[in-house]
Amino acid sequence: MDIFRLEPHIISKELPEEWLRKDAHGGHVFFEGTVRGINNNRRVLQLEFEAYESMVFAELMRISKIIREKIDVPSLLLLHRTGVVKPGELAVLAGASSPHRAEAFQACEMLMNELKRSVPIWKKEFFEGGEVWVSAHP
Amino acid sequence: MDIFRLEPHIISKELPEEWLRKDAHGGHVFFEGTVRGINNNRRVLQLEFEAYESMVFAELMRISKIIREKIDVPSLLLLHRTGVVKPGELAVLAGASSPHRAEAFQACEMLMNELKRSVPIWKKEFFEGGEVWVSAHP
Amino acid sequence: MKIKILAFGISREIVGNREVYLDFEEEISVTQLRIELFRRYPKLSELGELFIAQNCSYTQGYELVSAEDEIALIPPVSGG
Amino acid sequence: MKIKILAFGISREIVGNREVYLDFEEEISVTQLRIELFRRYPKLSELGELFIAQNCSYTQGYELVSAEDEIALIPPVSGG
Repeated sequence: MDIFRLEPHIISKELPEEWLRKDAHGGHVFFEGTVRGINNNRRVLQLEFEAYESMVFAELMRISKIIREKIDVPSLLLLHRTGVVKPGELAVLAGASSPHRAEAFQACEMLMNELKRSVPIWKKEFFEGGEVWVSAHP
Repeated sequence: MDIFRLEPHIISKELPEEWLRKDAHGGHVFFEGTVRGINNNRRVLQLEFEAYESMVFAELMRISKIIREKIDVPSLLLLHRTGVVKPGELAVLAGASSPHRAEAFQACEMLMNELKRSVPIWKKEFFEGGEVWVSAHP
Repeated sequence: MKIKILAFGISREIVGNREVYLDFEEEISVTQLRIELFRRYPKLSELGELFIAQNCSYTQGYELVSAEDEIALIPPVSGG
Repeated sequence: MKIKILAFGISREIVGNREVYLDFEEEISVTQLRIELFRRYPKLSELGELFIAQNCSYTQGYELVSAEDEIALIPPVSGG
């Protein structure tokens, strides 16, 4: 069972019981990405995330299929913030749950790598003295 | 900064702020090991963990040194239950925190692998109709 | 034929709106659409890359665009 | 020379106590200690493996044991 959500507000780490499926899977791997207060030696004031919602979900479905072609992983999780996110706040929570530890690690890392590669979410960084769309220019 | 603890009671996921160091590190990887309700097709009633405490900490120090020889990872975390743990409860929470995602994944997985290989903690499984020290016999 | 184009992130700022409409006399490919977009908004061509999505899928360029398609500009993504 | 030995997990159940004491006339190595333990508690030799720790470190076998050492029996670990 997969859970993919865009979250306009603070991400709660209270995960749905049915995702954890505690009875079945022994191992859960999570990646938590928080907003850094300093980036490239500049003080970060906030990030602003923008998402192309319908395509985010289409891409995540495609990615989940690719992961499952390679790895036997029963459950994937991706919660991603939209809107303004302050330093110290959670921007993304990814998870993979499996009876086998190695596969949970591999699936969670693959999910994060694919998220960064192709899922249509954009981040504008507001720092002291300016703002920039991250990675937009070469 | 590392945190290693043996926990005789329920493990809280409220991590110490100083470990998360939200301002400095963008990425945190966690492994959560929960007790399965079914193992080897048997209904598990409970696990009982026993630890050689002083050596647990000595081994974890040694492991943390080994990990840092290979990976640039600022913070490691290991919380492990002792005593009776019921199905669905958290038996172990491992974590690694780093500015770099790949290194956080690698360090957290290495910590779990080394824990399973050499840290003196033992688990007795109580199932319907019997009990067994896990992995004790060939 | 009127094509509706969604724009996100920096491409939204460059075109000045979440949605823009372009009119074409005849059927066009995604690549022809890209050429027209670059002509009208030269700053789009300065981006690290600019993918074009058609109905929530990345395109290669040869695909034909119809008035019913949801077309979107995808500048370099930076989620996570 | 009286050696105090801590026993954990299944080795604790086999020797019947968290701590056991063995007496030796002269200095011994870890391997000699192991031989004596297997003689007294044959079930220890049926374990998948049995490491012996000296002052919280795994031993190789050649180490000499003194009365001040903390010796411990480490059957196959199963944490996590």
